[in-house]
Amino acid sequence: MATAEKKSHALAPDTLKDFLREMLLIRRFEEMVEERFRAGELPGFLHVAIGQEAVAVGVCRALDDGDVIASTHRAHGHTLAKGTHPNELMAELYGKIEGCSHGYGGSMHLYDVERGNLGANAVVGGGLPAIVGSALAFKLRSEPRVAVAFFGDGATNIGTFHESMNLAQLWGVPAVFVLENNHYAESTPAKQQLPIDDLTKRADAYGMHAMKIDGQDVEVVYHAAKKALKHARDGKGPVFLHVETYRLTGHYIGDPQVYRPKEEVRELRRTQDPVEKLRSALELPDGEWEAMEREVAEIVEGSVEFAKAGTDPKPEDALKNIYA
Amino acid sequence: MATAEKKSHALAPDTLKDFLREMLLIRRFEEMVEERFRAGELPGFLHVAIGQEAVAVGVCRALDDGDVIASTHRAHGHTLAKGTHPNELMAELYGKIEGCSHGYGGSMHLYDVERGNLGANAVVGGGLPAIVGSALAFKLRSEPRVAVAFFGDGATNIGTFHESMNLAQLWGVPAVFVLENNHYAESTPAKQQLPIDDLTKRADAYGMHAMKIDGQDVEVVYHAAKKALKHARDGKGPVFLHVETYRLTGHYIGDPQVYRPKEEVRELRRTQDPVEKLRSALELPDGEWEAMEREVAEIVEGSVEFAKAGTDPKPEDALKNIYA
Amino acid sequence: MPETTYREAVRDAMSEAMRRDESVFIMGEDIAEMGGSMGVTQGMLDEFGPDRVRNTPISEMAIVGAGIGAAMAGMRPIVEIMYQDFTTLAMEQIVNQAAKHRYMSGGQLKVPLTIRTQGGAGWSPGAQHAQQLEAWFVHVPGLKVAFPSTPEDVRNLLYASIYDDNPVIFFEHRTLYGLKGDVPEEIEPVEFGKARIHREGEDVTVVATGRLVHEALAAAEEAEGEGISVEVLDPRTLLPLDEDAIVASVEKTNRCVVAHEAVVRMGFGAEVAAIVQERAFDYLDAPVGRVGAKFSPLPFAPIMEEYVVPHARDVLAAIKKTVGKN
Amino acid sequence: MPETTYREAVRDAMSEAMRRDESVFIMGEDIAEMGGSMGVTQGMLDEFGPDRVRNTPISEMAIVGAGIGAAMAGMRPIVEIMYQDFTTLAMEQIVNQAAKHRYMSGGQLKVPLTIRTQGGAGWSPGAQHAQQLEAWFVHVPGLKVAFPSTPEDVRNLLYASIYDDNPVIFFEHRTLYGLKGDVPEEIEPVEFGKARIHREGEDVTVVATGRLVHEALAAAEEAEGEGISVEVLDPRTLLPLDEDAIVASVEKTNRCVVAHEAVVRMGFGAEVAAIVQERAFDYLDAPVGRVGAKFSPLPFAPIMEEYVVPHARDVLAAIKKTVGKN
Ligand SMILES: Cc1ncc(C[n+]2csc(CCOP(=O)(O)OP(=O)(O)O)c2C)c(N)n1
Ligand SMILES: Cc1ncc(C[n+]2csc(CCOP(=O)(O)OP(=O)(O)O)c2C)c(N)n1
Ligand SMILES: [Mg+2]
Ligand SMILES: [Mg+2]
Repeated sequence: MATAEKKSHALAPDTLKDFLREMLLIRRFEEMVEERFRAGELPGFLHVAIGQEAVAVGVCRALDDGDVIASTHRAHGHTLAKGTHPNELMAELYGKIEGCSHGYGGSMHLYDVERGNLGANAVVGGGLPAIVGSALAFKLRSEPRVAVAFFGDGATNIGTFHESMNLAQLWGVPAVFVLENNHYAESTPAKQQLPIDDLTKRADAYGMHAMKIDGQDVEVVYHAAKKALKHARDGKGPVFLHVETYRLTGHYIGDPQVYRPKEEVRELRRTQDPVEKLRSALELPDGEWEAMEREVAEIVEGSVEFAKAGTDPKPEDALKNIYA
Repeated sequence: MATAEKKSHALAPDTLKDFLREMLLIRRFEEMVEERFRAGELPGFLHVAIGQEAVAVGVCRALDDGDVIASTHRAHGHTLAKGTHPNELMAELYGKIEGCSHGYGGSMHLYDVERGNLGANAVVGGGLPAIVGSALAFKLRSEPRVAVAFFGDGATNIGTFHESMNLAQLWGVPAVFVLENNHYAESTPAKQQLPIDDLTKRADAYGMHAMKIDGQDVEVVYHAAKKALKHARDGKGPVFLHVETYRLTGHYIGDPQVYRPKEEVRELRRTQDPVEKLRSALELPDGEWEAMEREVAEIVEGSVEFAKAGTDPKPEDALKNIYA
Repeated sequence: MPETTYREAVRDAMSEAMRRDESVFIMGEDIAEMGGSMGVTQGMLDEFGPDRVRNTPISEMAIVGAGIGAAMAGMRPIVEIMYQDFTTLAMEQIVNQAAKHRYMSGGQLKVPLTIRTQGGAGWSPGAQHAQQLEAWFVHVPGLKVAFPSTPEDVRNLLYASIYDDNPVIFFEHRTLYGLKGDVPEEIEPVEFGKARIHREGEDVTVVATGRLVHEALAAAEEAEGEGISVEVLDPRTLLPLDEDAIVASVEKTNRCVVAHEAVVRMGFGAEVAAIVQERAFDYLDAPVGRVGAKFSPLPFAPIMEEYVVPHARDVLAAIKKTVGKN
Repeated sequence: MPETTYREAVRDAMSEAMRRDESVFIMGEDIAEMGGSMGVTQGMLDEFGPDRVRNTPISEMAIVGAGIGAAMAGMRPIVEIMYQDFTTLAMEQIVNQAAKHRYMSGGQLKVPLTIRTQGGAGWSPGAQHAQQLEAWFVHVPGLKVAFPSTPEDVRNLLYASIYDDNPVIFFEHRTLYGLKGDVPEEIEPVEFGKARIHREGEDVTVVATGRLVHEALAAAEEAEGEGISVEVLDPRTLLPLDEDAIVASVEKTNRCVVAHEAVVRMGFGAEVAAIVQERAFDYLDAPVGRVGAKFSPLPFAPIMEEYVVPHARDVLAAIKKTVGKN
């Protein structure tokens, strides 16, 4: 299905180049984050989504203005793809007032409300119920908006997932549940946490419309997301979008990954890198690629400079923003 | 399937009479509880399971010694069917030390650990995770025992249900999940709380073996429960036993049932009374029926006398049994 | 509406807000046709329809969370948790989400959500249907906590909660639903953090919440007969707390008792005692006395339940002990 | 094992119990191959195998509940909740189930379950990964609450918890895992409800828990230099609480400060202050001072986080204020 779909709605090469550029930006941004973290410059607890860039870009590019998202602990990609400037994201990771959460959030709590990012969540499954509620608000007010939740395979085991899916379907709210199935929850592989092979079945328990797609192909993700969003926006109820993807790094920055063979990661890097896949599909001439790399590198380096030059909060600022 | 099963394994008439007697006992016991509550003799918050007797008896008679159950707020039937003497149950409802929870529990917290009743639970879904844990203990110790959870259709919407089903299947523990689907959660009918028509599908989300049966026919329930228990006991994993049943009364004693037409209840009483069904299936001569009624009435009245003559706890007893 | 019950007052505050604007709606288990397990929402389905008076599945996490999401999207939802004991299921959403979104976003979001719940013993439901857990929420920055004890206060405070831009946990006491009292014609939203002095007195201040306000008033009446003049103060909101009013009262009376139905250990009274001993140390002529439930889950048998939860006589005993007449 | 870390001490207590009998096992997220998110269970999978060192799905309610069920069926399970913040998801099971089964059954059941969790700020994870919520559990009859601060105590108390027939919530502090200390060769289970006096002093008693024990000791050292003699007492278990030891110490020093990392408002210090002012009223020369986190969720930026959570200097300031030298 996915391939047929892709062929019949092929995106213009320029659009795909734009997607590639965005994916590359996310990749290089996160690599920089890893580097800066290892250099001891970044505080806190960081998780990169290297390998999952096509999901963030494919889904977020399919959104309309006014649509909202909720993200997870692995939030940099979603945040950038939803339109937050790399400067603001990097500034947040450096704990600066210019950051997208003004230094209050950090990597696991990225917000950009103006751009429809209602927040990343460090509690697995914690953001799902709110997405149902935002979608309900859109429905009650007859606004043509959709609320989108990102979450992982591990999150499908938690009660909040169940209650949220059930409620969304019962009330027919315009929500899309994007499962980024990267086959691991921290160190725990599918077979130690999931009694079924195909997580698409989880949607059946609620009678929710489900789609299962290859998340390493951004075009496939984009088309599927468009369809899912249309379904939701047209009042046909929520959609469960099961995206198969891969985490090409550790769970968190610094994870020695003792729980999986080095070979697995090497093989995945070789076969499942969404950036490389798109680059070779596009048959991008070396020159263009290098230009893209340079452009992206400049943005990423710029974001580090921006962040470092940012304003530290005053200690007492901690006592602001507790109440409205 | 259910009917074929029933025919080929027909139970001896004496066994069925014994089931009928037990069901009638539960019925008359609960009617007495209603009466005594209305007379102002019983404290607390009470829910009867009138109409659901065949589930309690069919399942509990299928259990082996050593199997355990967890019950719900609607617990009298399960408790009696699991072997607690009516005297001890009634004494509990009167708040006496002779009660099956020694006056500490009440109608929603009936325990009889010696007889394998690990407790009724006033929190919807609250008892499910423990059943997984007890079953895990049996499995770890290689004991041929099964842990059984009763719960309602409303409970399938709560996170604990999801997590428990998932964990049970993942670990392949010897548990049976008995869904008593009486089509209401308090006042809330299926269509206001469930996005799917057939709750059997909920088991698919975990790949759990499921069976769906008529809960108003005790023979069907018994055979299905035997099968489910064997499956679990044989190490083939947990079973989801979806039992269709009906609540012929209000949610709680005193419920005016403003949310459903009187006609619905009348019709259900006429067509879905499991006691009447079994009585007519057995073609019990009037004399035998009346004798059974007398026998049961004596036990029930005896239980009230026993309870009233029971010992009140001392106020300070409240501070016992908090810690082991 | 001159005389009204606590129950009607709750309903009236919600209905008024729902009439006033479309952003207010209510969700909860069995609140529609049945009118809620306490009858609080009776009739509201007829007036406002099923979109705004929404029956929900039994999904405490999701309904609180849906309230959060709707609130972040510009609504002013009211979520009913049928029994306070079941807030245990929604703690993650209340504590990690509702209370923190504004903060974690650096002020970008607000969560104008009201979570109503009720509880209270005295009817022998056993250990899982009558706990008083309000103290937990006072420990959570980002939440507001209300616990009104009269029809007038419950109406005004609930209305204020609905229009507060922060998440409010709103505690109602089961045994007060039938309580009658005069309420003004118009709703007058009360400011959070303003105590009410129910009775003035000279010898001892009783800080009481919920049902214990009424037990304290009864105890004060009796104490009066024995020559002890008791001031009864109801903070009405526990977070924010009107510390100044409490301290001012104790500076006048030089003695203090704090009374609630919850278990004494780590109950709200601990916080009041800690504040009073700190801020009114030089004024105190006796230790702050604490009245509350004995350290036990709630037993079923009425005889035991009666023993565990506090009554007017316990407040009276604490008053006498504090003024040295025990 | 003369010198060992807090982390190794935790592991050793579990391993010893698991060697001793088959009824002890551990469940939690990522505790097997990965050895737990804090490395506490490293190596245990190899020794005990996957049946007894069980990785679980992300299902906090079900894993605590499964622990309860296994405990009721005769096992002594240890359940790890990766971060204390996620106990919010399991509150129903902990509070309504684990704490109450024995009581509701009138003594028929026991629930010998140990729930280990950890938390603590100082590493900027933001608002949902470093809360200190121990106070909530002290309000729940039927639970026991432990919060050890040294390698020796954590080892002995954890062992005692595993063999306690009641549900124990066992708090470890993240920043202490690397702390080294001498531990006796043999595990000596400590009785719950016995405080440890870490340092004797004459002028003021500091009651401290978790990380703040060490901050208090540092503050005491400094105070010493300024001529103030500080007694530092760690209750080690918050429920039951060694009230007598606290009161005896305050009767000697006549002054008290209580210090924890949790938010001050409604924190454990409130209970200690309430007890001390009640039981040692006539001995107190100054109000009981409270040290803890400022009233705020935990911010991300290190500068702000550092400001919110308490340090030795805050304990010192409270000490000086209490002895009147500020
Ligand atoms: C409720 C909860 N439990 C545990 C954790 C710790 N934790 C953080 S991420 C994670 C794994 C999540 O797996 P998945 O949902 O598949 O997302 P992924 O990390 O693969 O993107 C866990 C267990 C948490 N954050 N929240
Ligand atoms: C977690 C929780 N939420 C709400 C309630 C209040 N309540 C008691 S019974 C009930 C309905 C249960 O429905 P179902 O599971 O179908 O069981 P039934 O009453 O039909 O036997 C509700 C909502 C509760 N006890 N626990
Ligand atoms: Mg994953
Ligand atoms: Mg039902």
